[in-house]
Parts: sequence; structure tokens; C-alpha cells
Amino acid sequence: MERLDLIFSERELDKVLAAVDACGAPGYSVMRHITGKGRNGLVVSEDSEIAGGGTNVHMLLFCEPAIAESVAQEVRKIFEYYGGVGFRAKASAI
Amino acid sequence: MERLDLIFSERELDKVLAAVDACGAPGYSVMRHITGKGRNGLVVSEDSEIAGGGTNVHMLLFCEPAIAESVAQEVRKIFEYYGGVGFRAKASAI
Amino acid sequence: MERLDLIFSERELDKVLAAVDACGAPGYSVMRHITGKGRNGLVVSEDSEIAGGGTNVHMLLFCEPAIAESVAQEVRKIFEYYGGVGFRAKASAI
Amino acid sequence: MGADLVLQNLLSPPVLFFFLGVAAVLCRSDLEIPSPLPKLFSLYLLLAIGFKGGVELKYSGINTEVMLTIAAAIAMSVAIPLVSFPFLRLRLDVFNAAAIAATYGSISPVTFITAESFLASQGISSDGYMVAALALMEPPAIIVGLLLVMLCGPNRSKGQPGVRWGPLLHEAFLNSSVLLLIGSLMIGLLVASQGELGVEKMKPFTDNLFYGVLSFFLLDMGLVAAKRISDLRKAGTFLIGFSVLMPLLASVVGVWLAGLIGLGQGNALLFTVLCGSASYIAVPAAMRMTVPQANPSLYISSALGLTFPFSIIIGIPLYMQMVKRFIPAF
Amino acid sequence: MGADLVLQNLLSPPVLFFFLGVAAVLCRSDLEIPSPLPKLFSLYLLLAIGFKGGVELKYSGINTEVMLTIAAAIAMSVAIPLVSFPFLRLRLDVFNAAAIAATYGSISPVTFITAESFLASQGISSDGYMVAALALMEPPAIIVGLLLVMLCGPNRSKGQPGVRWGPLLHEAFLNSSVLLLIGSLMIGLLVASQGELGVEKMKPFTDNLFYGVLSFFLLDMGLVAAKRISDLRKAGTFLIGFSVLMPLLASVVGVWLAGLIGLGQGNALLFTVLCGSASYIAVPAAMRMTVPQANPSLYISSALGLTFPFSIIIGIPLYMQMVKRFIPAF
Amino acid sequence: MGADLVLQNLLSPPVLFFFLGVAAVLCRSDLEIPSPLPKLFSLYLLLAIGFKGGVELKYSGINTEVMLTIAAAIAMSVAIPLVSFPFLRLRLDVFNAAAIAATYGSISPVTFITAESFLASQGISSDGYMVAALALMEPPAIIVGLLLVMLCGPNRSKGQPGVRWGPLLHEAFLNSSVLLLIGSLMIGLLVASQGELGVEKMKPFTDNLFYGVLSFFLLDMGLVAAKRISDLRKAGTFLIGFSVLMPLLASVVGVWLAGLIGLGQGNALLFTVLCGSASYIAVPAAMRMTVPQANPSLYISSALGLTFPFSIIIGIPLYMQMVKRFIPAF
Ligand SMILES: Nc1ncnc2c1ncn2[C@@H]1O[C@H](COP(=O)(O)O)[C@@H](O)[C@H]1O
Ligand SMILES: Nc1ncnc2c1ncn2[C@@H]1O[C@H](COP(=O)(O)O)[C@@H](O)[C@H]1O
Ligand SMILES: Nc1ncnc2c1ncn2[C@@H]1O[C@H](COP(=O)(O)O)[C@@H](O)[C@H]1O
Ligand code: NA
Ligand code: NA
Ligand code: NA
Repeated sequence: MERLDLIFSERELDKVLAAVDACGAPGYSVMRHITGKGRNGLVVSEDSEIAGGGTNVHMLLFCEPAIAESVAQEVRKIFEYYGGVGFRAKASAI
Repeated sequence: MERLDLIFSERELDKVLAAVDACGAPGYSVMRHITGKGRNGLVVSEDSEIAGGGTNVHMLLFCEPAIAESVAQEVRKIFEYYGGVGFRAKASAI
Repeated sequence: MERLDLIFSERELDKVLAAVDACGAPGYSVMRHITGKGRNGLVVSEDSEIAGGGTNVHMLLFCEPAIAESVAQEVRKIFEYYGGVGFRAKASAI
Repeated sequence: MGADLVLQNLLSPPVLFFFLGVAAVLCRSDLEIPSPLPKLFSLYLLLAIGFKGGVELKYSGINTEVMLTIAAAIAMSVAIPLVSFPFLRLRLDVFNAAAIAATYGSISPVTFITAESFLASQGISSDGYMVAALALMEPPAIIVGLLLVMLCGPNRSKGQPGVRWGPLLHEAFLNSSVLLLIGSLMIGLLVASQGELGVEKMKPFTDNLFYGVLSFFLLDMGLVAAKRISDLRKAGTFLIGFSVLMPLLASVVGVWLAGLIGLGQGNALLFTVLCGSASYIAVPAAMRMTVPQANPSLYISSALGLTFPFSIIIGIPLYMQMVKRFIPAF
Repeated sequence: MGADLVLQNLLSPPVLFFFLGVAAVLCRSDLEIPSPLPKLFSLYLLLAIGFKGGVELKYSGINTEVMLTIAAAIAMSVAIPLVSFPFLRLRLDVFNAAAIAATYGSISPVTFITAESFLASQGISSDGYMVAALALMEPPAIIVGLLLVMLCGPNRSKGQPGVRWGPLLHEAFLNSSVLLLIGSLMIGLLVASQGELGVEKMKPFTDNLFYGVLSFFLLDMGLVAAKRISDLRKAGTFLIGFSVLMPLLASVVGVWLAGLIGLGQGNALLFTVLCGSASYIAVPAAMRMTVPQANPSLYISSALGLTFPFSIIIGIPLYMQMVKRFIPAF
Repeated sequence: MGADLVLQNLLSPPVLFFFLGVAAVLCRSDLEIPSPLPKLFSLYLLLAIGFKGGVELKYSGINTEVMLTIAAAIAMSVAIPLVSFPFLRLRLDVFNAAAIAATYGSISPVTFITAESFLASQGISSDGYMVAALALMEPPAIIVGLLLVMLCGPNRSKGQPGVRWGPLLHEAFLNSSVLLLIGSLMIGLLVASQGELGVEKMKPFTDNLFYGVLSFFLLDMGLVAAKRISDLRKAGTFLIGFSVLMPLLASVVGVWLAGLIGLGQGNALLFTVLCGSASYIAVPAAMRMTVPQANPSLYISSALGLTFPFSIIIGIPLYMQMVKRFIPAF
């Protein structure tokens, strides 16, 4: 089983969800109100919410390697254009 | 050392905490207000809070494999009846 | 690539951020309002916010092993004095 | 005639803000009231309605009418699930049928509050003890729901936890909504019994703000209901029909009972609204705990996506029409 | 003369709380208004300002002055980005120049609200339709911003998604701020057309609380603006100059236009403030979606870290001075 | 006699809602006010109390009585930790003893506010400068707490960071509570000095809502205090005794000092309440930073789980009784 951690702006949540659903992920979890720093040193802070930018979300996804692979491929396109990062690791269900 | 990620409804938090404490876990962390999708495509969204269902929590637990094993066994029973998922992976303390 | 999970009181966020930046981490994500239990059975609950203690943050950091190592060394000092835990694991970028 | 009442209801700020919420979802705007702000409004509304109910209860006192109304309310919250269950079993399994039945036996505080505002705009008075009736309709519905599962459900010997009455009664009587309502009601009663001063000092908070917060909250309810309605479409016409017909049936019985007890027009409307509304706070929470086999998107979405909008948009003026017909003005 | 106005503005509670927020950041206090509480205030302010605007619009009606003002507002929200863009291109790439240009074509509701409060303290009246002008200045600025990218940007054939007008127009007209403003305005209009009662019941919420919530929100804005100003320092003097000079230029044109249309002093000030303010709600959200290549810390920080404080501290009394000079009292 | 005061205090809405919160925890209801809503209430209360205090300070002016009271307040916030420390050392290590000592030298704004409400219900007036005394009791207590650790603590040469006065003084004087209080007080003062208008416009927010928000917040404090009390039980009878006896001792000295200074009954009660209350906002935050070796569940739970409920339930009427006995009505 694999673990996928996707972190990106909440503005792209619907797009990513559509991709994840399309790849047949068995489930996912979403944490909102994530702040952080990414490419070009760009900081996303809590006041991005007031400033209209919105904060980040952290999507956590456990699935079989094949699905992880296709999710990774789909979201990579989104992240390249809009920003966002994703990481994979091994895991096993309890 | 092992890492346990448990995701389940906040309604079962007390039950899971009791199980975790009973197994002798050295510590844990809890994130609330998690939304997501799980078995049977059931979606837990933010409006579940108003609708009385409550949202999910994500419990993160680092411990020795033996404790991880017994926590896994205990919470599996809860998750089978009420719903919830759990995953294990390798990790090491810094 | 490595994954670092750091969990500590929000009161030390600035200190940890300074250390992380100094080590040249390419980015990080921060989740606030984390509750939990740690050394000596000390519980951090939501009412710690009203009581002035503040809750925990969970910082997630993906980076190369060398940077992970130096971040680990820096934050270990902070955690020893103020409390906080950190864990490392393997991961790969999507 | 009725069209006038419908219009007056439709053009009240709370209902208009409800529509704004629905419209925002339909045109896929990113308008949202982020969690936990809706919780602030719902806690406030329960606290304020309880407190005001308690203050009024102090002035009206407890008499035969009060006792009869509360008894009738409890009876209805037992009868509605019992009537609904066999009907729902035509299409649904025991778990889902019982959970939905319990949902319709219970009540929706916001529908009640909207009806109160409607009465106020009509210049018709009602009594504080109706809040007590409201609070007391939750526990019986929850208990009946679980009894239905126990009596009609599959054999539970396969290692699953048996029915534990303790947690069930606890959830039925001490869930946060019921506790906050009853608690605030008792506080209102106690404070009013000490004189005017305490009540006066609470008024700017509990009374003056009320209408505005209700409007704000209904904006959120519009957002939520509109999202839920697509869930309902998946559930099929059977449940859609039930979500509208059951409240109608219950409200007819409600008006009849109100006439029998001899309630005034205001109380009669509130009683009818209670009968015709479905819970989306206390019962879903209880069912989540005691009947986890039921699918929450069925019982929450039917209560929230259809019965709730139906009640506040069409139900309230319609019931008022019925009340005006069968209940003398005084 | 002017010093008096400046002082009166500086010593009003909202502006003082803004300074308190700035001071808290400067002395590195841990004062914060945690998310999503600022969202509660901003939703409230939009809802209240829209509702009140709608009610007043009902009383004032729609006449030539209204139509002219709205047309002028839209024209300004198109002209300002067009004028700003070539100037910004001197130092910035197409994406950032277009995003900043759009930001300055659009408006800041809180600056507008602060100006309204200032007018109230001066005993000068203004009209509800200005809220409509406010809402209608957002979409054109967003659209012009994107057109600039399309026409002047690099060839986009490298597999990147092309311009999709659908999402853009959607974002321009249905983003949460515009929708809530226009929706509340229409609700206010409808409710007022039904008589006094509905308006009266909303007043304690929409009117009485307004000034206090504005003060609270400006405390947060002070915290945010002070944090943003250090970002700006990195961006260099060019952008700092632009953040002050562009609003000044726009406001001069604004006063002139207001005189041409024949607006009263109150409306003229509001119109000028709209021209001179920069968006930090709707446009950043739209740019994030449609021009992700632009760096948000540039356009958000210049609007929020400099133009916003400049407008509410110096801008408002300065523009009032200009208005008093060029617009007859009646 | 006293029983009457106790009853009047017990039956005031804020105290009753506190009991409701305690009851909810005792019967294990799932009632909760989710974070960050309690923060909204506490920020509001600090802002409102500061602003109102500033306005009143404008009217009363600064005279010898004011200076004396503030001096006495500071003296008490130094003396209480010094007296408590050796006593606490009987059972606790240096770190915990110092942290608890500092906690009791400092004050609890909500206790103060509850006492103000109590005075209002008794028709007894008090002065705005008491808010200044309140704010100024925090920093000395924090500083004394750390001095105790430095002077009596184990040798700190083992590579641990030494005492850094900078961060400590910073935390003592610029923590969010003190800053918001002092800032709002100064804003109130400035606004009032500009005339009635600004004050009037803030009133619906800072005055009318106050009592209701206090009640809502005390509901949450009841939930929190009841959860904390079980922590205290683990800490043993020594700390339980201290949490009640120390406030009593401090309040006796407080009444005596108030008499000496010649305060009126209202100010005397507030002064006594300040002496007898323990911090659960600023000091815990400062101790977390400067004495991380101390166990927060000890100092937070004793202040919050015992001293706070004791003060608002029994303390206030008891101190009033003492004040009435020793301080002439005028
Ligand atoms: N190396 C990293 N480790 C953890 N989170 C990251 C990392 N890089 C980026 N992020 C998160 O992903 C968001 C978007 O990243 P980016 O697209 O690089 O700006 C950032 O705001 C961070 O919250
Ligand atoms: N494969 C998965 N990956 C991540 N989160 C999951 C997954 N499956 C379920 N979840 C989370 O666990 C919750 C309960 O799952 P379930 O019991 O399957 O309904 C869901 O609401 C999700 O938040
Ligand atoms: N073993 C663990 N697994 C997960 N989280 C932990 C663990 N130990 C501590 N934590 C988190 O780290 C915080 C600080 O830990 P400590 O410094 O041990 O008190 C706790 O409040 C928990 O939120
Ligand atoms: Na019902
Ligand atoms: Na503009
Ligand atoms: Na004290």
C-alpha cells in the first residue's frame, strides 16, 4: 500500500478531488487551513484567507501503488501550473 | 519505531483514546476538522458539523512496533463497527 | 528524499521556523490547533488556548537527507528544552 | 388568501438569505461560512431561544394547557416514527428505515425559530413553554428509533456490541442541543424569577441580535441544503416523496391535536411546525452512535436537503393557513 | 483646515484600532485574531453594508444620477488597469503587471466602509446606490486584468491550459464578495419594499453593531498590513511609489468625475475612495486562479500593506478636503 | 445578610451559565464551544472592558487616588508571589513553586468583569481606572516569578539557555492580553476626549452586548474549569488548599489596603477581586516560555479549576460582604 501526501492551495481542491476520484482512489482525507512555504520562497500565511488567496490543504491518500501512480500523474499536471507539492511513501493498512 | 495514522469520526475519539492509552502509547497527536471520503463513497464534509454527524479526526502516533501492533488490534474492532481507517509505516525519532 | 514530522507548542513556532529556514529547507507546511499527549503524560487540549498555553503545531517537511539531518540537529535542542517531538521517514516526490 | 402569507414569508430576511445561500451553490460561487462559525450561530440560537422561552415560561406559568401540550408533543414524537417505519421498510433496510423514522419524529430548532419570527411579523403571540415541548420531542424519537432496530433488526449475536441503554439514554437526554436548550430555559426561568434586571441586561444579546443572526445562519443553511439536495437525487423519488408527504401528514395531525387541546393560533402553529419538521442536529448524532449501520447521507440529506427548505418556505405559511382555518383567533 | 479632518479621522475608533494592530506587530506582541474569526467579520461587514445599501436604494430609487455614477464607476475600473499596466511593465513581467493593474482597478470594501463611517461622523449623508457601484467595480477589473495577459503575454501554446472564459467570467461575477454584496443589496431592497418591519428587526444586527465590528476587523487589518509591509520593502521603491501615487492619481480623476456627474459631497467622497482603493479580496482570488504565474505577495502586499493603510489614514481626509474644495455643499 | 448577596450572585445569568457548563461536563454531555470561538469572546471582553475603562478614565481623570490605587495594585502583585513562594516550596520544586506564585500574583480579567457586572446589579458604581490597575498587575507578577527561579533555582550552567531579560520583559509587557487591554484603554481615552459621538457609536458593541457575551464565555469557562478540576485532584490537597486559602488571604489584605487608600465600595470590591484572583491567560503563556520546566497542568488547573470558580461563585459576594463591613458607603 502507498501513502500520498498532497499539499496545494484550497483554490484547486475541486480540481484535485476530481482527479483523485477519476483514478479510483478508495478514500481520502483533507485537512484545511494549512500554512507553509514553497517554491520561490512564497509564504502562505493565515492572512492569505482575508487577502483572498486562501490557505493550503493537505490531502492524505492511502491506496494501492497502481492508483497512487495514476493519481500522481494527474495531480502533477495541476501542480505544475498552479503550484502544489506531492510525496509518496510506503505504508500498510492496520 | 512505527508511525500509525488513524482517521475516524470525532464521535469515537474517546473510545480510541481509551484504547491507545490502555496499550501504553508514549504520546499521540490529534488533528480535528478533517473531512474526507471512505467506505461506500461516504463523504464527510464540513457541514456534517452542523448536521450533527461531526467531522473526522486524524490521530498520529509514533511508538515501538509492539505497542503499534496492540493499538492496531484494539482500534480495528472500533473501526469495523463504527468506521474509520488506520495505516502503519516505518519511522525513526530524530 | 526524507519526511520530517515535527510536533511542538505553537509558542516555539518562530524558533523552529528560524532553524528550518537556516538549514535551507526547500519548503514546509504547518498545521495548527493540534492537541495531544506527550512526555510525563502532559495533555495539550483545546482549552490550553484559553488558558494561555496555546496548542501544538505539526510541521511537515520534505527535503533531502542532508537537510533533514541538520534540521533534526537544530530542532532537537529546542525540543529538549521546551518540549516537542520529531520523526523521520523515507519518502519520494511524485 | 394564502398567497399573501406565502409572499410575506418569502420576503422576510431570514428566508431571503436562505435563498441567497441556495443561489450561491447553484451558480457554484465560492461563498462559504467556514467552520466553526456556523456552530457559533447555532449555539447562540439555542441559547437565546432557551433563555427567552424560560423568561416567558416564568410569566405564563405551568398550567393544564402546558402539560397537555407537552404530553401531545411527546406522543407525536413517538407516533411519527412508528407510523413512518413500516412505510420506509418498503424500500429500505431496518437500519436506514429506523434512522429516518427517528429523524422525522424529532424536530428542527431552526424551523421552529423561523416560525416564531413569522408569527412575530404577523403580530400573533405564542408562549414560552413551546420551547420546552421542542426540547422534549428529541429524546423519545431517539429511543423509539433504537427500539425499532432492536425489535426488527437482524440477529445481533455475531460478536457485535449489544444494545447499551446507558449510552443511548445519555445521548437521548444529554446531547448538546437538548442540554443547552433545557439549561438555558431553566436559566431564563431562574433569572426572570429574580426580577426584571437580569432579563433586561441579556436582552440586547438574546433579543435584539436574534433576527440578524438567524438570517446569517439561514444563509449557511441555504448553502448546506443546496449541497445536500444532489445527494437526495441519488436516493430516489421514494425518499423525496417521503420527505414532503410525511411532514404534511404530521402537520395535519398536529393542527387537529392543537385544536383538541385548545391552543391559541400562535402556539398551534408552533406545535404544527414541530410535528412537521425533521431533526438534523440531535438525532443524526445519536444515530451515528447507536445505529452506525445506517447511511447518514440518507437521513441527514432528507431532513436537511428537502424537509427543511420545504418547511421554512412553503410549510410555515401553509400550516398558518390551516391553523387559521381550524383554530379560532381567540 | 485639513489638519482638523485628518485628526478627526485619526482619532476615530476604527482607525485607532488599526494602529493598535500595527503597533502589536511592530513590538512583536503575540496578539492575533485567529482564523476564521476575521472571516466572520468580513462576511458580516459585506452582508450589513449590502443590506443597508439595498434599503437606502429602495428609498432613493434609481434615477439618472444613479445610472451615471454606476457607469462612471465601471469606466474607472476599466481605465485604471489600462493606465497602470504600461507603467508597471517598466519593471515587472506581464503576469505581475496585469495582476497589480487589476488589483488597483478594483476596490476595497473596508476602505469604503471606513469612509462611510467618516462621513457619518461629519454629519454628511450619502446614498445606498454607492454600494451597487462598489460591487460593480470588481468584475470589469478582473476581466481587464486577464485580457492584458492574453494580449500581451507570451505565447501560451506550450501545453498549458488556454484561457477559459467560462471560469473567468464566473470568478469575476460570482466570487463570494460580489455575490454576498449584490445578494444582500437585493435582499435589502426587497425587504424595504415590504415595509418598515423587516428593516427594523434587522437594524440591531446590521446597524448598531456595525461600527464596533468594523473596529474589531480593523484591528486585524492592522496586524495583517503591518506584516505585509515588510514584504513590500523587498519589492522595492518602484512598487511602493506606485501603491501611493496610483491611488492619488485615480482619486483626482475620481473627484473630477464626481463633480461632472453632479454628485453630492457624501457620494463624491465615496466615489473617490472607490477609485483610489485597491482590492485585496476578490481580485487576488481571481488572479490566483487565472494568472497563477503572478506572485501574490506582490499584488496582495501592495494593496494591503500600503494602499489600504494609506487610504484609511491619509486618503479619506485628503479626499474629503479635495471634495470640499471642488464640490459645492449642496 | 450575606446569604442574600450570595443568592443574587448565584442567580445572575453569567454565573448560571457557568454552572450549566460545569453540569455539562459532569453529566458527560458532548456540549462544546469549539476553538477558536472562545478566543473571540475573550478578545471581545478585553477590548470592550479596556475601551469602557478608557472612556471612564477620561471622565474621572487621573488624581492621587488613581496613582495610589495603581501603586497598591503593583505592590500586591509583587507581594503575593513573594509570600506564596516559600509556602509552595514546602511541597513543590522551585520551577513549579515560582510559576504558581506568579500565577496568584497576577489577575483574571473575567473574574474582574464578573465582579463589575455584580456591582452593576447592586447599583454600586466603580471607576474606569481600575482597568488600568488590572492591566498593570500582570507584568510585575511575571517578573517576580522568573526572579524567583533565577535566585533560588538549580545552577543553570549545563548548556541550557541562560535567562534572557529581553524576551521576558517583552512577554511581561507586550503579551496579547496586556497589550489589548492597555491599547483599548488608550483608544477609549482618546475617543472620549474627542467628544460623545465616537463613544456613542461604539456603545451597542462594547456595552449592550457585553453581558450576553460574558454569559456565553462563562458557559465555556464552566466546561473548561470542570475538566480541569480532575487534574487538580491528582495534584493533591496541598494545592487545593492553597488555591482557596491564598485568594482569601490576599483579599483580606486587599480590603484593608482599599480602606487605607480610601476607595469607595465599588473600587474596593474590584481591587479586592484583583488581589484574590489568579491569572490563566498572561502568566501561563509567559511561564510556558520562560520556565518550561514547570508543569502547566499544575498552575493552569489551580487557577482555572478552583480559584476561578471559587472567586466568581463565593468570592465576589464574600468580598462584597467584607467591603461593606469595612468601607463606608460614602
Ligand atoms: N518541501 C516541502 N515540504 C513540505 N511542504 C511543502 C514543501 N514545499 C511546499 N510545501 C507546501 O506546499 C505548498 C505549495 O507549494 P509550492 O507550490 O511549492 O508553492 C506550500 O505553501 C507548502 O505548504
Ligand atoms: N484510503 C483512504 N485514504 C485516506 N483517508 C481515508 C481513506 N479511507 C478513508 N479515509 C478517511 O477515513 C474516514 C472514515 O473512513 P470510512 O470508515 O471508510 O468511511 C473517511 O471519512 C476519510 O476521512
Ligand atoms: N509518540 C508521539 N506520537 C505522536 N505525537 C506525539 C508523541 N509524543 C508527543 N507527541 C506530540 O508532541 C507534543 C509535545 O510532546 P512532549 O514534548 O513530549 O510533551 C505532544 O503534546 C503531542 O501532541
Ligand atoms: Na417532527
Ligand atoms: Na480602485
Ligand atoms: Na492576584
